[in-house]
Amino acid sequence: MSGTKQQPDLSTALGGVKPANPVMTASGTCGYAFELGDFVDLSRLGAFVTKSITLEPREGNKPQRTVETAAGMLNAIGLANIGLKRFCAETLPLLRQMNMPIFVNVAGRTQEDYLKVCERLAAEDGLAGLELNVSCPNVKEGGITFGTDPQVLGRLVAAVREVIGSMPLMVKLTPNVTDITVTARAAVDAGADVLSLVNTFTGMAIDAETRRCVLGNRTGGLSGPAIKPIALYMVHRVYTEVARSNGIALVGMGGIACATDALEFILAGASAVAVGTAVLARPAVLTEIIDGVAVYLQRHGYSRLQDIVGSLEA
Amino acid sequence: MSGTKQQPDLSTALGGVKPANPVMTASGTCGYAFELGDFVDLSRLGAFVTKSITLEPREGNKPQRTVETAAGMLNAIGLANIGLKRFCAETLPLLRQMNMPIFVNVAGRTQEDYLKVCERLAAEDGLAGLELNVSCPNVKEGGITFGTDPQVLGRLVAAVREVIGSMPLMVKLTPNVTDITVTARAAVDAGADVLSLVNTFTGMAIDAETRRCVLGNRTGGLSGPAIKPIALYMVHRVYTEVARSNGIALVGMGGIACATDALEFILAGASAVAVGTAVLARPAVLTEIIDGVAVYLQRHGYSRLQDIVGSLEA
Amino acid sequence: MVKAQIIDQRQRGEFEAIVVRQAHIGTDHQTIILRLNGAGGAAFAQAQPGQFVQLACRDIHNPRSVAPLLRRPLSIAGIRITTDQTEVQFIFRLRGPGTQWLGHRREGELVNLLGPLGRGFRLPESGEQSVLLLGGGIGLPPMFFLADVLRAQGFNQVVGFAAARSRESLTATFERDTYNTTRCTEPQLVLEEFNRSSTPCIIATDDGSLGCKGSVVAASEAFLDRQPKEYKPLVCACGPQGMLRATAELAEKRDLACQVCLEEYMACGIGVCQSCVTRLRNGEDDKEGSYKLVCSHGPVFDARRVVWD
Amino acid sequence: MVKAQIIDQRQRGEFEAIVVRQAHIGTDHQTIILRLNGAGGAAFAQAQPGQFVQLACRDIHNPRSVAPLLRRPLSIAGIRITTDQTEVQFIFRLRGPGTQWLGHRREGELVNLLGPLGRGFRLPESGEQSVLLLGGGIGLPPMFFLADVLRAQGFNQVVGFAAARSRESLTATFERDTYNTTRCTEPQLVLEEFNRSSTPCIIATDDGSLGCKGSVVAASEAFLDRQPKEYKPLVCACGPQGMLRATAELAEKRDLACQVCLEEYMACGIGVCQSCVTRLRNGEDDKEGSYKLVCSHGPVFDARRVVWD
Ligand SMILES: Cc1cc2nc3c(=O)[nH]c(=O)nc-3n(C[C@H](O)[C@H](O)[C@H](O)COP(=O)(O)OP(=O)(O)OC[C@H]3O[C@@H](n4cnc5c(N)ncnc54)[C@H](O)[C@@H]3O)c2cc1C
Ligand SMILES: Cc1cc2nc3c(=O)[nH]c(=O)nc-3n(C[C@H](O)[C@H](O)[C@H](O)COP(=O)(O)OP(=O)(O)OC[C@H]3O[C@@H](n4cnc5c(N)ncnc54)[C@H](O)[C@@H]3O)c2cc1C
Ligand SMILES: Cc1cc2nc3c(=O)[nH]c(=O)nc-3n(C[C@H](O)[C@H](O)[C@H](O)COP(=O)(O)O)c2cc1C
Ligand SMILES: Cc1cc2nc3c(=O)[nH]c(=O)nc-3n(C[C@H](O)[C@H](O)[C@H](O)COP(=O)(O)O)c2cc1C
Ligand code: FES
Ligand code: FES
Repeated sequence: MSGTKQQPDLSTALGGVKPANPVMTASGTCGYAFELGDFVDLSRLGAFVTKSITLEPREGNKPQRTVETAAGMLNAIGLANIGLKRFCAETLPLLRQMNMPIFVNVAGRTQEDYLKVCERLAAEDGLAGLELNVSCPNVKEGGITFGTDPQVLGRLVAAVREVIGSMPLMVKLTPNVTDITVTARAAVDAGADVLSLVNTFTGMAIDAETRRCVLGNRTGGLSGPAIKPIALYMVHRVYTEVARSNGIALVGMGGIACATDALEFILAGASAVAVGTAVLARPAVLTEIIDGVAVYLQRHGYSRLQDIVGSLEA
Repeated sequence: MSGTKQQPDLSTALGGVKPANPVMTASGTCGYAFELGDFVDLSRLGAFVTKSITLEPREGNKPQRTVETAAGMLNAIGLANIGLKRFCAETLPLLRQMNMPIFVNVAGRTQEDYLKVCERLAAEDGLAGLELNVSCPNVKEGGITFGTDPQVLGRLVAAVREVIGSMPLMVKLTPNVTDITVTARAAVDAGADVLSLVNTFTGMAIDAETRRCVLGNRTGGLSGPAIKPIALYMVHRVYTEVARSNGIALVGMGGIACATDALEFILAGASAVAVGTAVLARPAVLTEIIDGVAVYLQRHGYSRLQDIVGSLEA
Repeated sequence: MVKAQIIDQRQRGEFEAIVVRQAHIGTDHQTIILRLNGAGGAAFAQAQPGQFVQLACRDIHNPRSVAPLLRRPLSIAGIRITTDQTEVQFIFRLRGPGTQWLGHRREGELVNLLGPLGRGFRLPESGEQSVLLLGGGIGLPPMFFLADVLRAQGFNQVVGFAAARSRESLTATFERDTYNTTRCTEPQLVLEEFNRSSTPCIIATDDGSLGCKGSVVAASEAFLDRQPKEYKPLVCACGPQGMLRATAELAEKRDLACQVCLEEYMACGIGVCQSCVTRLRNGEDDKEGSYKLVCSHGPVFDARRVVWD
Repeated sequence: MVKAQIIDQRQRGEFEAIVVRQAHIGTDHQTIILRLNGAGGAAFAQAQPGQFVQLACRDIHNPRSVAPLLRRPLSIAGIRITTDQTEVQFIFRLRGPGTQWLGHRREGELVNLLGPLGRGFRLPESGEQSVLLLGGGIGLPPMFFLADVLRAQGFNQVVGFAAARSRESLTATFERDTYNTTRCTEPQLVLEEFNRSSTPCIIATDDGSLGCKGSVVAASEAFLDRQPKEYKPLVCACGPQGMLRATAELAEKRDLACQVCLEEYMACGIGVCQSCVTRLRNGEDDKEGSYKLVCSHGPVFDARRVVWD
């Protein structure tokens, strides 16, 4: 701890990737980036994470696709995306022009799907790494989510590692599990460089007047400030029980809406944070968080962000 | 569906117990009832559920024990209670005077603890039934919560059933599991008459300024409107996959704050609802919900609450 | 015939606007006028009819203010441009927490918004073209703005149609005095918001408490029946799904060009979340269509492309 | 010496109160006066110094208004009773969303509260008894109410001590004109809220910007030093933990009876949730004590029973 008033060093490390600051976008909430350009200075982001890409284009679920809840929202977008081919042809060239680490988030319905997408992306230039969205139902195993069974998850991660060589691999954990350290460990043991957490919690909204589900898909994923206390707990547990001892960096997310929220995740053990729902309400929150983290470090006399990662009092 | 304008029949059925209406208190949020007497007409409640009772008196955790979060709160009371002996001697006589079904919520750290408490309570007069709080760490099995492992849970429920004979038994499921239908089924197979869900989600709050956990216990349980979408989903899943086919009634809870919330749980499959956090903010919400449910039934032309339980469109 | 209006996307942004007027309309609605200066003023000076804003209905700069979490979309109901500022009008129905919050803002307070968003109506090239404007409920406000712009661009064959459930729930300011109920099927200058562009209009209410009883589409069909064969107006409509669909069918039947302004539940309003999809045909033969984003590809679409559900 | 005041619990309840006055105090505080009629008025006419209310700092009747979710505890700073209504005063520091919401209530608006809650100060039986009132920060307001009641019951040897970080952050209205800084260690009639009961007071600020520089406990000790040996006042205190502990130690040392009003994080405020525990000794030998609820067993406790952490 030093009393320096210099601009603190916000850079961080995510399994070989070195973002200039710890603030990233959460997959699926920031499109392919350029949509946000009028509302926030994208060049300042630590890293960008795309929405989930699948092998084939996906239409997504029928509307209503989102609904606001108390301090949160449910989404059932259904992984709508343009598919690997168009993504590589149309979107990647644009993303490459952004001067920051780009992570492509990959989703699939079978392990083979994941592998094809990952293999192809690993061959592309200019990507910082991949993020595996493992909150998808595995159609070959009765629709159980990849990310809830440590065996299935471990196999998937190991197979992806195989096809992408040394490309940085981030695995995004689902919070819909009894013990998130079990799936965290499975991902790490199978070759994940970074863990990101949490994805959304499965939830439901009902319209009592019509006696129907509000979402076209009936269920959706809960995100936003409502889930922050649970997400923070999971990040801290994964940090103390899995990540710290394995030298694995964490990306924390779930309800972050301001610099203080981001700092809480960093103190709990996250080397970087991702912001999702809050960006939908206000894209500029991304850069405000970067500034707020810097102010905090200065006020508390730290010269480097790295010095406070995981520094929550035991 | 009939166009009657008579006062609808709000009575419901919980494994042999017949509350006059579906609105109950959630364990731990309404003390031993009389504390609320100045703020709400307790005589109107469908049923009362006590805070958790343990074999020995418990001091509970060190403060700070609760903290507000976005549309929710964390609590780490630590099962503070006067213990079985004083409960039977001092509290039960008072509770018996209330003219409604009383469920005593039972907690423990070992299966033997639970059994001793349940056996003793089963011998008491004037109780409608027991609710098992299985969100407690099992000190004999490495601190894993009773309610997260279907085997451990099944054993516990079967053993309790053994000592309480035919007394109505409600098992309160924890939401901190990968698949709540698995634990629900385990409880039902082992002899539960009613399932109540959900208990709180484990979470954490951090004070970034002091870099410490806000709660004396570090972690706590998240409740309140924030969790409603997840709780609603779990109630609906347990209803469609476990309860309906087994003729098991559900008590739904998690974030209920008004009649519409209660109706959503009822449409999702709950035969009754419990209100917790919202009572801390406003005890009178309990009777307002009863009234609101009656108005809804009338407006939609139903003469009996039972007709809409689980009637969410498939 | 229809000129694509290229929206300069760089003109969009997040702005603070100051409340300059707040007034009630009937029992269910309010109108609010917001003033923007600087970049915001410039951006909104370019706004097109059919475009909307995403209004923060809470103190969005305070992270502990969490409800309502998401912004609320509102159509622009009119703009007034002076040299250094732009006033933007909205008309909204009081529904839930968002519109209630907005309804409580007092003059001088600040409101945060994103905009102008989406693609608006594509105006015909020639001012000779006649235009029918159909607005139902909260679909009326963008029609007022469209009428203003058409008038400013020299269109003088514009007729408005305003639908409401009843007299009291009309999303417009009714100038009672001038209204002749015996001639309710003739366009008249009776709504203040249409009046400012001298656009005559016909009112239809479900209960007949004002104007023609019945649907606004029936009223417009009756109106069309009374016109000469050569009368081929462009039809622009905004309102509930059912009304838009009926309008599109009417236009189809009579071979009229038709643009509809759709509404879908939105989270972001700026094209990043994929909430607000609707099915659009990509050609004559494409019966099923594919999902497009109402917030950024629309909200205004050629009616023939819309797949109604 | 000390008479237990039995609070009639049936007098408590949930009430709507109307805002009759809202004013700023210094830079950080506001005072609000609420009026209650009927049962509410009757209940608060019985309120005791040291009791508090749980204020809903949102529209608690609207289930979609969720923040702040829990009520906020505020001590009663004074009451004024007329035949058919009771006015209740609060003084609060602007901190987070709850107090900010409250600070924005305008005259005529309604506020929902539970109260009066908890057990207040136990007053001595004889009006001969001298009393010292020590209030620090947001612990001052209940002292004003206590001074009022003591005065009304004929106590006329009451001296107040008011602590603040600085002149600007004093939780009271300073009557500048009458203040003689050279005699700052002498009780003077300088705070409006103590003045109404003609209670002279001594002010201590951390930075010395008003009154004595330093702690209010040191100031009261200096004051005690100047009194005759027989002077054995009852000490009543409310404020930050550190101040209360020091006060308790001072009282112990000088063998003075002492009651302290504690603060703990509360969720319900009515004894159902077990949030607000503090350790209390159950006898001379009980060093460790056991948890008691501040909201219902307190907030006022005999200082000798408190286990300080
Ligand atoms: C492009 C567009 C333009 C609109 N223009 C206007 C207008 O000019 N005047 C007007 O009164 N209303 C307009 N609306 C509808 C307006 O957005 C909703 O009335 C408003 O969001 C309701 O918010 P609330 O918090 O008051 O009510 P809530 O209780 O949150 O919602 C009430 C109902 O409004 C609808 N709604 C809520 N949120 C949204 C949303 N994000 N997107 C779409 N519908 C929603 C839903 O059907 C919901 O059940 C427009 C909607 C869209 C999509
Ligand atoms: C019995 C009692 C009497 C009080 N009397 C007064 C008074 O007369 N005037 C006054 O200004 N303040 C008083 N307080 C403190 C007051 O309750 C808090 O300042 C208020 O709750 C802050 O709420 P907020 O939303 O503005 O800020 P928040 O940001 O929610 O809280 C700011 C800080 O206030 C404290 N706080 C918040 N909620 C509570 C709570 N439920 N219980 C206790 N502390 C809390 C915490 O330390 C928190 O960090 C009293 C507290 C208690 C327990
Ligand atoms: C509208 C929306 C779309 C999302 N789409 C994806 C997605 O495509 N892939 C993915 O891994 N996560 C997706 N998420 C989850 C977020 O990336 C993030 O994990 C979650 O929302 C929690 O963060 P938040 O509370 O900051 O939103 C989506 C979330 C939202 C709200
Ligand atoms: C302060 C507090 C104390 C609680 N204590 C208990 C308890 O002793 N036993 C138990 O089974 N559940 C306890 N709960 C959980 C509630 O009974 C309920 O399951 C949970 O709060 C979700 O409902 P809600 O969102 O309506 O509060 C407690 C909850 C709160 C907020
Ligand atoms: S509302 Fe988010 S993409 Fe349209
Ligand atoms: S605050 Fe709930 S018991 Fe005291």
